[in-house]
Amino acid sequence: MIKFQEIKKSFLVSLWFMFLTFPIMVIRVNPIEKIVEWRWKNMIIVGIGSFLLSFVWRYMLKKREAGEKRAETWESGKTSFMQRILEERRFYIPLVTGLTIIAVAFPFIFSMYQTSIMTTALMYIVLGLGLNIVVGLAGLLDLGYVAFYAVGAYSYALLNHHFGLGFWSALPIGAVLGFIFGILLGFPVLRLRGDYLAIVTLGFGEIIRLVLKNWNEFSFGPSGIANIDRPGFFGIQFSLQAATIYLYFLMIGLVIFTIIVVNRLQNSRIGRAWIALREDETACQAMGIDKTRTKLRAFALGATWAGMVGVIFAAKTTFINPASFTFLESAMILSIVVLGGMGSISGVIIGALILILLPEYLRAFSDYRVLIFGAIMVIMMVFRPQGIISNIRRTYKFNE
Amino acid sequence: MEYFLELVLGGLTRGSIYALIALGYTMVYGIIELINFAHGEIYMIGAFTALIFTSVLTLLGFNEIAVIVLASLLAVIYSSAYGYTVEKIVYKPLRHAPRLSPLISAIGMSIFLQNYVLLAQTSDFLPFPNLIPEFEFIKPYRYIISSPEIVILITTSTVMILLTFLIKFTRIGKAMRATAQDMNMAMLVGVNVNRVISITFVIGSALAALGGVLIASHVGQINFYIGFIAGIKAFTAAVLGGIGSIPGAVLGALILGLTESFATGYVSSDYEDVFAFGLLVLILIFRPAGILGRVTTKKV
Amino acid sequence: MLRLRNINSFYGNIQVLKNVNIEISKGEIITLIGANGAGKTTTLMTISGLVPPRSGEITFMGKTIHNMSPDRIVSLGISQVPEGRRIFPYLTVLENLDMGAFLRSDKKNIKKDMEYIFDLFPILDQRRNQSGGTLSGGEQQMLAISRAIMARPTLLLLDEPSLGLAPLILRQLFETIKKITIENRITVFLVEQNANLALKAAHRGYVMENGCITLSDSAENLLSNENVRKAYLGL
Amino acid sequence: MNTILEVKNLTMDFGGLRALDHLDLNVVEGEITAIIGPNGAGKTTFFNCITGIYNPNEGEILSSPPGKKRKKINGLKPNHVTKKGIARTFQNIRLFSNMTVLENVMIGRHCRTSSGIIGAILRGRSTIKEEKDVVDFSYNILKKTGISHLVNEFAKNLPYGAQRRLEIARAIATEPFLLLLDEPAAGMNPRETRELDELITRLRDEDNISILMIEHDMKLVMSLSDRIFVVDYGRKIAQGTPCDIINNPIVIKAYLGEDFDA
Repeated sequence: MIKFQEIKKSFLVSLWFMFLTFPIMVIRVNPIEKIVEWRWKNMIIVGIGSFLLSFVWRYMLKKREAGEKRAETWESGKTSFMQRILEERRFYIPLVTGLTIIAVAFPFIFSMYQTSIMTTALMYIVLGLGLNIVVGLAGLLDLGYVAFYAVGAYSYALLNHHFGLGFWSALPIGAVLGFIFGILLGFPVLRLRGDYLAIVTLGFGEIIRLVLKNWNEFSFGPSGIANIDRPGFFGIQFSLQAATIYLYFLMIGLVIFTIIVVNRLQNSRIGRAWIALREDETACQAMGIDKTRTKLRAFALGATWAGMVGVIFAAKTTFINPASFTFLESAMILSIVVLGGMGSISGVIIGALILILLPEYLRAFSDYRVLIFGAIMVIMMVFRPQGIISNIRRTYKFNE
Repeated sequence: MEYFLELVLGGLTRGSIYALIALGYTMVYGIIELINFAHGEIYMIGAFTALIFTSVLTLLGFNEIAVIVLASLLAVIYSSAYGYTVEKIVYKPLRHAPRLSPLISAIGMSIFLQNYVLLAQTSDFLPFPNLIPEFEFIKPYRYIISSPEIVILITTSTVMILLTFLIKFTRIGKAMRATAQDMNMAMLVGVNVNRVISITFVIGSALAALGGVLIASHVGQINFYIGFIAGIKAFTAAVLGGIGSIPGAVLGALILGLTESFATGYVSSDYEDVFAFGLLVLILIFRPAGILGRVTTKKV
Repeated sequence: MLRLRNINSFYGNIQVLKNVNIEISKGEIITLIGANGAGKTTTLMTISGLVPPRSGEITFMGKTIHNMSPDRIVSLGISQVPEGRRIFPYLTVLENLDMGAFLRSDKKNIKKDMEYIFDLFPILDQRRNQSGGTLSGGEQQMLAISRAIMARPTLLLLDEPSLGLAPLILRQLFETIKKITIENRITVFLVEQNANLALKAAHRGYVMENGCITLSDSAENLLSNENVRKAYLGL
Repeated sequence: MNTILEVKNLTMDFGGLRALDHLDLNVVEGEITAIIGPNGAGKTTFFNCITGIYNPNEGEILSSPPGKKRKKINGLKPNHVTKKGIARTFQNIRLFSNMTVLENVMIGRHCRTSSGIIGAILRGRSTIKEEKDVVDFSYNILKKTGISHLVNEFAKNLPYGAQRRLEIARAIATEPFLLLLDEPAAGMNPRETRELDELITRLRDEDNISILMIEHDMKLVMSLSDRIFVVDYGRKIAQGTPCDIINNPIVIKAYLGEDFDA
């Protein structure tokens, strides 16, 4: 039974939002032709929508509160359904085999267009996993991640343009440059507190983009660089179709490589130090961990992966310009990590697939894509900060 | 010399608008120690609301002065309402969460609001009517200063004085200062801290809206993205002056305004934003406490 | 007047108060003594609503207060002088006192109360426009107590007023506290580590160990009780 | 009798407040030294100065690990102090709450191991061996501290007493010659305190770790310590064996307030 009180509350919320959205949602003006358009329909939609949503919101808040209480009093021995699937070999092995078959067959079953989209999704998986090292494991909120992506992309584009350097030589160079930029940018700023770090990295990201946009002699300005070579294979150049498939498999390879690396790092001395640093810096230092050095490693490593994917991005689109490297791109990668679950590999993969593929297939959605990214960040933080799949800690067995 | 004067006045104008927005950051930070990432968007919504109501009211046949006053008033009311709502959705449920959480959710809110305006309105730049009439007495000096600049300078300084008065002498002002210094103790003397936080968001948003109206009519065009850049610049100003300090925010904003004015005037206008971002990065690295900020020893 | 019944309070996962029962009648000075970390401060924070209890019941003058917000509880007449004084460091002495009277609107009486306080502590009068952070420890403690008095409480919660004060100042301070509370008919709940001082000032006392009340008796009896001494020095 | 830690003339100011006032203190190898004193006397500040969290305004802190040269350690960063063999616990428990018990202890091994990013990615033989050693070493410490049955629990889900033990376990994983304990018995019940007493004695006798602790539980202090320093208002007001301290009227006054016996 929904109480009268609840209905009244929701009604008030609904009234409030109708008032709040009135100028932006209902009125649209065209100052040049002096036309005003009234869209009263929107007000009704907002009214009904917020009325219903306020019930959901309150219900979820209540559930969250109850959950907090329970976690405090009970031993939290329970793991979620998703975690159990991922932990138990019985489920795990068929799942991996199935995924492998689908991944291999994909480009031969679906069209080039689909394959190309999937490749993009795979790129975001790698970007997400890279950012996950920085944000998820080390707890450093990096809002300028896209800067390193740009470094990778431009280094291939410029090397290719000026010196005709091939994809495979540029890939390690992009990675190294990403790493170097990570160190250079990270060194001065990693002493800063969380929110300052976020803003400074955001500032750095914008500076790099603005420099690329304005420094015509170096980067060809806003018009960007075109006709970048697609990746070849020992000097063989592919047709467009073959190249798409080639790139797809290349990305599959990179995804697997990244998963292995991140997984190994997570369960290593360094990975543990990152997580500990996220939990409590002072205690970490008292344990003999060098704060700055450890953070710098995470930051630079994340940048390395962004640099690598940047090279691939340039090779895939064959055209780049500064407009591809805005703050929104960073925000999108961040929302992948947040949605999937900070620190969780499988979470990030699922997060990337949802956020990149869904808007592609649900065309009606695609306008609302960025809006939804924003909403996801808010909703996840308020109701499920650990993401879809929370990070699982490894357990050890000992025989006495 | 005249060019120099022009740059100084231009810088002060710019700076005083940044100050209006920076105050919101600094006040919110002073109380909940968090950066309100969505603050720039509140300012943008203020500018849009003003634009929308200006057009509507003009069409309805109101005279010029009435349009200016009403549109500004509505912008302030709506921005305050948005600020209030943002706090309730993004910050209040996360009062006891780890710091990263409200940070991310506020970034999310900022992206959401940008796209909300983009989708409900337009992605194009809209021409913003010049609300401020040309004054006669200014005509001889118009190569140095324009009447909008005068209006902006007078409005912002009046607002600053009012705000100082509010913070210094009123009941709510004292409650705000007490909450900023020691939230738990403020509760123990009977301050309703939740209300103080809401009011802080409302006041900050109102100031941002005013800034939005002034700068939009000064620059002459707006779009959904203006909040992002303005937000970062105002934040730079707040940090430059020492975040949490109200006179610091004003000082920082004026310095930033002048820096930008001189940098674009004497160096190059292509890199206008780079100067601001560069300044931000430099302060945070070398003096994160800012000019008037208090350096505190952390307790272990 | 105030009654805590089976109070259980937590900080995060850790239970700090275990089935605490305390009763205070009007006009009494009650003290709660115990070693560091026993849960004394948490008891006060639970009463003031900053650490709401997980279970149990608190009533004040017949009203249930354990689910009220801190500002409501203050408005009912419970003021606290927290541990470490917690003066607003950048507010002046006058403003600090003003904050104490935050919920009152009777300007005339506020003025009168301020004069009363300046009579009691002339040093605060001298420093009225100085910011709170620049006062000495003793002066801060006077200010903290005065600030709490400005709310015209019926129940005053005092948390370790002796902390970091030199013995001479301490003795004067306790004399003044006694004077204020008698003159204004304020009931006092005093939490102290300095057992000797506290028990001498109080009518009754409770002894707390590990979040439990282990003893409660009249102050004289506790003062001569061997167990109290043991609880402190482990002799 | 080798002195392994010498503190001379240590002074620390916060704004106008003097938290430590020309404090002198020595720790002798193989001993359990206790610092007692009323709340707010500056004891934790003292620990923070030794471990590099604060940089003292005046004075010197010299550490001389057994068999090694004497060195000045004030002004070093906290992680370097730990690396030099001085580990600590915190008064308000600071565990890595979302990591398991074993992982918490493994973090303590960080400064005694060396594998880096490349090692972790390649996972060569030496890395695998190091990792295995870390796990075994950490597990043994858990056994020693009596919490090995909780090995895979999240630190945040541990009962209070176990959390205090885990703090100690994590600290001794860094292989210190001197362990600083900040109120190890706070919030423990009598049984847990007794067990703690045994543990601390064992650490000294079996592992040759000298101990400097701040504690309020007098029973524990009196039964454990070889030497006690009494601090009040940031100054040392007395020092000596437990016997000396018990009979020192200054101490009784500082603790219970004036004229307890009156």
